[in-house]
Amino acid sequence: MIPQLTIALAILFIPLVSFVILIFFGKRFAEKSGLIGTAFLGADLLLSVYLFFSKMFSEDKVWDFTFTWIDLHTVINSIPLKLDIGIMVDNLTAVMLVVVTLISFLVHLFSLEYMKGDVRYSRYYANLGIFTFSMLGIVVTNNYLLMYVFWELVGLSSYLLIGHWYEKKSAADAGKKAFIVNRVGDLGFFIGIMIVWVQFSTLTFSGIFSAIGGGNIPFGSTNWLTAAGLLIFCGAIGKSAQFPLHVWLPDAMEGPTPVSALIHAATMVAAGVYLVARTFPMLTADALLVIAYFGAVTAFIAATIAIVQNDIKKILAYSTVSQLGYMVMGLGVGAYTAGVMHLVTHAAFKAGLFLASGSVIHAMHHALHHQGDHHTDAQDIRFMGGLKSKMPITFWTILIFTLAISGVPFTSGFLSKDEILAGTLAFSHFNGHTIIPIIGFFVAGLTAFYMFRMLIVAFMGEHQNKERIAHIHESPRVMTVPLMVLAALSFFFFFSLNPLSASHGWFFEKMTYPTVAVPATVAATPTEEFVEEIHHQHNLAMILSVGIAGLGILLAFTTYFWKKISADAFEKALKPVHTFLYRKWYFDELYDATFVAATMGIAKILAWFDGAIVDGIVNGAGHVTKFIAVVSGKFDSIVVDGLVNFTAFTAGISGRLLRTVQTGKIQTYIIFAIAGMMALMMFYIG
Amino acid sequence: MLDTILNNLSHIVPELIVTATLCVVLLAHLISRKSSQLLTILSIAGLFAALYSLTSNFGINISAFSGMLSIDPFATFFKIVIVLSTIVIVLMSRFSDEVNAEQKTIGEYYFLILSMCVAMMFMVGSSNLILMYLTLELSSLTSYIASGFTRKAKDSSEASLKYLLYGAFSSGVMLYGISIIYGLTGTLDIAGVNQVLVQGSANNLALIIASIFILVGFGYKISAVPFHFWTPDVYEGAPLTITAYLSVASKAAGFAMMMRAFKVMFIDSSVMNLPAGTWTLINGIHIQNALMIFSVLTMTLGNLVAIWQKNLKRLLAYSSIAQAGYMLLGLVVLSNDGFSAVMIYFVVYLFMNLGAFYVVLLIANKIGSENIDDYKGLGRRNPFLTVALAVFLVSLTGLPPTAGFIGKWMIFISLINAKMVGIAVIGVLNSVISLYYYIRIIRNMFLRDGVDQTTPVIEYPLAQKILLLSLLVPTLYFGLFFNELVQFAQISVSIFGSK
Amino acid sequence: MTITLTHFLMISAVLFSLGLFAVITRRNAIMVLMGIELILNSANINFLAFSRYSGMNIEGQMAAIFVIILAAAEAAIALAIVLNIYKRFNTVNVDEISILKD
Amino acid sequence: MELKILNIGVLTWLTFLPVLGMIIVLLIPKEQKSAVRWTSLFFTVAQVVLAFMVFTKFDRSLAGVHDASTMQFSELFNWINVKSTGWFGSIKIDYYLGIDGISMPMVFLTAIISCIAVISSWGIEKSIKGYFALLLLLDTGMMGVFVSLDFFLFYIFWEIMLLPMYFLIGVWGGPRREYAAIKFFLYTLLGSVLLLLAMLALYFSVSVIDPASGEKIHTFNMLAMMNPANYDANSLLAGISTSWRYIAYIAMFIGFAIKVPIFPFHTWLPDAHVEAPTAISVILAGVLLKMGTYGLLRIAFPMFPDAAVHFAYPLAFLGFINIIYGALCAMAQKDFKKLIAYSSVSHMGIVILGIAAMNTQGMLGGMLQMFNHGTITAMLFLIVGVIYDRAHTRGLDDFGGLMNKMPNYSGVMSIAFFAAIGLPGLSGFISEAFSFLGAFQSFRWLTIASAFGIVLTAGYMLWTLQRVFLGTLPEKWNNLTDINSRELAMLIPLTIIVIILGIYPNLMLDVMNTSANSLVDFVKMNSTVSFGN
Repeated sequence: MIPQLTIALAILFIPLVSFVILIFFGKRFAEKSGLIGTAFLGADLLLSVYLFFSKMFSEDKVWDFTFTWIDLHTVINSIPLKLDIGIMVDNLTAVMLVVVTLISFLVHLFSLEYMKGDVRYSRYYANLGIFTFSMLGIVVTNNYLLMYVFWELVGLSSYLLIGHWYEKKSAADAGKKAFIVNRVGDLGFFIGIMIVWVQFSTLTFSGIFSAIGGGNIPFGSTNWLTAAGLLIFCGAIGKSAQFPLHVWLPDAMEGPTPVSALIHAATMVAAGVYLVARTFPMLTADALLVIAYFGAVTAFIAATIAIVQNDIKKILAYSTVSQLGYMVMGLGVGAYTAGVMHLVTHAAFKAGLFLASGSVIHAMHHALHHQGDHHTDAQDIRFMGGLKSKMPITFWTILIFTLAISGVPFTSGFLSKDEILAGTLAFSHFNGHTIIPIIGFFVAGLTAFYMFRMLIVAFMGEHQNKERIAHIHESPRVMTVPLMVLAALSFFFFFSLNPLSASHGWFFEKMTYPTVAVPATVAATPTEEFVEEIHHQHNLAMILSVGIAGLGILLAFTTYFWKKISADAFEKALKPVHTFLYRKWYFDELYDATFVAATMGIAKILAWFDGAIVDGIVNGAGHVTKFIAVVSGKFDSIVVDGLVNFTAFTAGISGRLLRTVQTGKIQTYIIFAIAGMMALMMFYIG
Repeated sequence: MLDTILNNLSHIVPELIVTATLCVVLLAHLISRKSSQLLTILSIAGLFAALYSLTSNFGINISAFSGMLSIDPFATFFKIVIVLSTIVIVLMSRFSDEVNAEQKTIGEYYFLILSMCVAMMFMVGSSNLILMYLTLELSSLTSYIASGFTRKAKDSSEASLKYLLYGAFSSGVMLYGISIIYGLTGTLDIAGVNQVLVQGSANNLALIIASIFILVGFGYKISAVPFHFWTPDVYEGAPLTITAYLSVASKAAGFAMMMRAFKVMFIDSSVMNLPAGTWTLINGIHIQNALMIFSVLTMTLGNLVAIWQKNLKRLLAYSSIAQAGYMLLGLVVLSNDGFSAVMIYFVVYLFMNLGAFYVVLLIANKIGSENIDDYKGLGRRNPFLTVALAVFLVSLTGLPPTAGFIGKWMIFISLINAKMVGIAVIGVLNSVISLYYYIRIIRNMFLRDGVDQTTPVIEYPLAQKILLLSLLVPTLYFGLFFNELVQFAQISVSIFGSK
Repeated sequence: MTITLTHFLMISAVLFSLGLFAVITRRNAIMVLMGIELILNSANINFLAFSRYSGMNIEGQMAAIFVIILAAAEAAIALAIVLNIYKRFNTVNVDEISILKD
Repeated sequence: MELKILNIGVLTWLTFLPVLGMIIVLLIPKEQKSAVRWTSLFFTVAQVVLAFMVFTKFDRSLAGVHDASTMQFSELFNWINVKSTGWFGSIKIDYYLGIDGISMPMVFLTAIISCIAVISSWGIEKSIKGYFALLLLLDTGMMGVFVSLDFFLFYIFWEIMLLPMYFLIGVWGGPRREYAAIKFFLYTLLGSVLLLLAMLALYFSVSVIDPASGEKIHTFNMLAMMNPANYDANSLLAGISTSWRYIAYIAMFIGFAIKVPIFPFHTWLPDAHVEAPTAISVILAGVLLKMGTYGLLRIAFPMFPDAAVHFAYPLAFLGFINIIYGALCAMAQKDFKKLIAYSSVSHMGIVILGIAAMNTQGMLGGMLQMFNHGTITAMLFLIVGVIYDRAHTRGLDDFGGLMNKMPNYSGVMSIAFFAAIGLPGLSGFISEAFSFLGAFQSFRWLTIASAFGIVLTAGYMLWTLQRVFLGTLPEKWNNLTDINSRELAMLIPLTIIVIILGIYPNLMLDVMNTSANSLVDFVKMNSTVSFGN
């Protein structure tokens, strides 16, 4: 194992160490535990940065280490059956390591202040540790088994973090919902893994791809290959909150805001996208198409919902869903690098947005607390407004993030988004699915609109409550520094020196397309042609996106800043539409009414069935015998006395009848004897 | 002539000893009216002497008294069972308040027991139809009186009357059957009958009627459905000791006689090329499926009705009917291992059934009731006694590691070996049903609490403990080490030849 | 006419049936016993008839003698028991003697 | 592999130590309650130590299953030997013990669970002597089942357990204990009599050369019964895929299915669990249920390979029903214990699915799941017991917010719950994964359908967790105390096992692997062989 991989292992396990320490001795450290966690993550960050550079400046090959975890000592269709696991570091991993550790570190830092005095302060940091560990695990593993393992662990840790304030029922519910909805996705993931395993008897990426490359197809049918790809994608649907499993993410906002920043902006939800990127080589054209549509639909739905939300975190949550849809769409259309890049850039500015909102909410809380107002919702943007002057740093950083997410030039967001849109155009050019780019651009506009709506309503204009505004202060350094770092990272030059095109930046240099493994007959457009086409579409995409984004921003200003257009009037005019969007397309209601209700209903029915019928038939306790018991008082004692069995129930009855011949009259007995004799004679003589 | 008779007499020494004993007992009672203890000692001594002299009959296989009586291992085996049970019964009677209450007539009691014993010992050996009838009657007559021994008690008297009428009736029918057989074959010696029948000259219809008539007699003696009706009433009414004796010894005698009669009369020993140890019936006599019906009816009815009993004596009566059903299964097989299975079952049955009755007796002595509901909470009041009863009941159910399991196991082995799977299934299902009522007693003793928790621990003398142990130990021992038992039974059955 | 074995067998059969009838129908215990005696004697007739006509051995006659003796003994015991019953129940009606039953 | 103590084989020690303990317990005067407790504890601990010695000395490379020479620690003495008569072959029954990869984990499990059961019975006051005596007798019965290689012996042990169980539930159980106890008893007895008939049928179909006398005799030796060559040409169970063979297999199957329990024979389980005292529930779920599946692996499959393969799909289907049905029933329960009981039904379904697959992964997964379910469910029942001892209620809706009130307790609890959910890193995951992987190889769609069980399990487990441990604490439970050291003493070992096996399952898989492979091969090989000619 080469030294860099030992570093990678170190990076992986440092957060776990922090977790172990804090979970067992957290009580003892109390206030200190935050610092401890942060220190560990700082070290982690440094290591991963080091690893990043050493990877980037080394020759472009994958560092891989694989060993046999379980050997079943048997052979299935001439392949020895064993579970190989291991870790690998390629450029994607290196980047992801930095992203994860960086965001995680900043969140640790931010939380020092934000979570101060929390009931389970140390537990909180411990959970952050385990989460970071599992997330890094997903990133460094080189096989689907470990991937699934860490996948589940991420689910667990997010469950713990979302439900951090489990005294609140809503929080507990949200945690549960997140876990179970993810489980649904994981189910598909697991089935996909089963297909792969049964076919290739290995789960390492390299092994699988080389097998497919060698023309080995699951159950000899490309449809099964497509199915396998899509089933694995189900995992992504769950984790990356894609339609139709996006419902858990907004509820997950019940967790502490920094957690939202870490999990629901930068890392966990990105895991899905990462999974798709990892699986990219085995995805057939059909699979990619489906994925693209899933992404597009998600992006659209989420964006429409985001427009009408008033809770600042809800808005961000839906924008996250929408952006994730963007990434998935990007990967789906085949713009691999663009998708990954958007994942990275988005990680920075969305985390920033969440932390910023956190800082705002923090301030609002203090203010409200100060006036002893416990009814006003600290997260509702309508109660904010005019915070610009009061919290300048928060405002300016949030402005930068908003510009980035809206895809305004000179921001990182612009670069990645632009590439994705170009990709969609190229995609439609090749197979004429023009709806994809249309959605893409439309959503870009929507994004710009609702993000600026949030910005304007929350920060500009006037604050309607004088007394409250007086108590609002800028957050302390420990919270603002992370904001500033992330703001800096939201500028273009970190990714490409050319502010208008990323395609020649280092990112595109290093993050090259993986070689497609699937047979040419079912493969998507060959990479070279596709990249070529993207170049052609690039300028068009740039102009269109900038224009549409500008429109969105303009609309936002006219509506909410200059108040030229009355939002309320619109709302009234389009009441049904508004409520439809406000109620999030009624997805939760739908699911509750169908899946949840159905499951619970069936469960109840079955439980009854089990008690009454199965039990009744097989062992006849229950109503039948009870009824009899009432009928003949004598029976009850017998029933309780152990005639639990249905056969026994009949036995009891027949026994009861048989008794009646025992009349006590000797002659009756003799008659019976004679009858028996006669019967025998009949039997023989006939 | 005379010396042959004398010589033959030397083979029925055990019977003679018992006969002598009963005379002595009678005299002793006339002499000293009080000491019932003396009587017990005398009879026990006599019985043990008989038991000892029986051992000298091992391996002897002759037919004495011009073929009237055959002294063979088969008979010896059952004689041992009978004498053993008699010994146990005599001891039980010693401890039974019910019996000891009848101080004045106690002598008759032992006299009756012993004469029953003698009668039965002759029964198992008799190989001539008329002798069979006579011995059967002799044993019956004595049991009529014995079951009515506690004259004061109404139910006891009623029991004896019912027993009398039913017994006399069925033995009469049997006799009529015998007379027809005689007419058909011109002989009363069962071996002779067999020879005639094998030639097939006999009239089939008459033969069937006759054999059914005879079956009635046997059916009554072993209380097989539908000739069992007397059993519950008599068992309930008679003194507990007598009930126990009837349920084991007289049943054993009946079975032995029946087995001998059928094997020797109705089995065609000329048929060749059968699997070793299996027999075929003389054609025209399909007695086998009749027995099959009997056995199924017997065990099923016994079990089903037993579920409803509240009086323990009566419950045990029905349970003993059911047990007879299992034993009949062994007959149905018509093979050596079937028969040996029955014999093994009897040894096992001797211990577990007498054991159960004995505990019931001891408890009745104390709480003066045989009602199952009065057994609630006894587990606390006397662990040892109740645990022993539990073991006996479990053994009657036929669960390992008790002897009862081995008994049933051998029966089922013989059935499966004869590929009679269907009837075997009925058998095992019956043993499941039987669990209901056996477990009810156990439940009352251990799971339920008595009406009054204050009731004291039951105390009882060492002698009674020893007797209990001597019944308990074999019940457990044979469950795990049944080597010699099986061996003995198989040797004893093989007088019927390897065919 | 000459009397043949058949006649004897008929008589015995009739007796047997009468005996059964008596056993079943008579309510008086004594009568029931009488019925039983009839059955026994019908058997006796068989024995004798067979040994006489089918010109066989004398086993039959011997058997008959035994049966007669035994019948006597049985009768003695039976009467004793019935007497005791009468003491307890003040009746010999078998229907009324049924305290033992399910 | 040999291991003797005082010149008596270690398996005999393992099996009969508890009986020894029982005798001593019975000799102790009933006043000295603590003496009784400590004696029982001592003997069970000794058993654990022995089991661990065996576990370490166990040779992972030997297969066993059908091969006497690779059976380990085997002890073979003649027990019953009835000389043959002219017409009836001699009856030979051996005292034949031995273990292989299939039984080793079960032996280990039995020892541990029994020991923990004793600890958790510390609070028993009602006629304590009887209780511990019966518990130890039960222990012997269970251990005997797992180590005996002679069918007769196996059956004896199998039946010996019934009565102690009946009393333990019936005397020390909850309000409806009598009903539950008799129900358990009757069900199991019904099953075992069918097993008895199947056993006898096998006995008469199989005959081997008696080394002593050189004559051909019938035998109860399980390994002999597995060898097609030993079947007599025209015996009841000769041939291949004959109706008699199928009937015998089904009879046997019902016998085992009732123990597992497999739908629709499962209805005794909820009652028994709910009424039984904690320790007994632990034993029931931890060990007794495994006997059913163990029986299938040890007896039904190798002796009826043709039937096993022929009925593989129906079996898997029953497994599927168990998984889904159990999970859904669990979801609707209001009683904590009943919920766990149904979850056992669901989890045992996974075992069935795995072993029905008839391939290495499935077999291994199933066997490992047997062990893991034993430990995990034991934990769950102990957890219920802990809360019941304090609150005297098991209603799920009566609780809430215990997380704050009882932190340590909740910590252990969460591990148990997530292990039950099948969370990676805990033992449940790998066994379930293997079972599903194996099953998928054989039954594609059925496995996909069963996999929904994963979601349902997560559903009801988390829901329970929320109802009991999250949320706010009701006023009435303000005086609840956190888990005490005794309770920790019984939970921590299990927790450690669960975690270790989660991270390094090889510890167990190594033990089973060789046997599992050879079992699979053996069944595959013989499924096409005609028996007895």
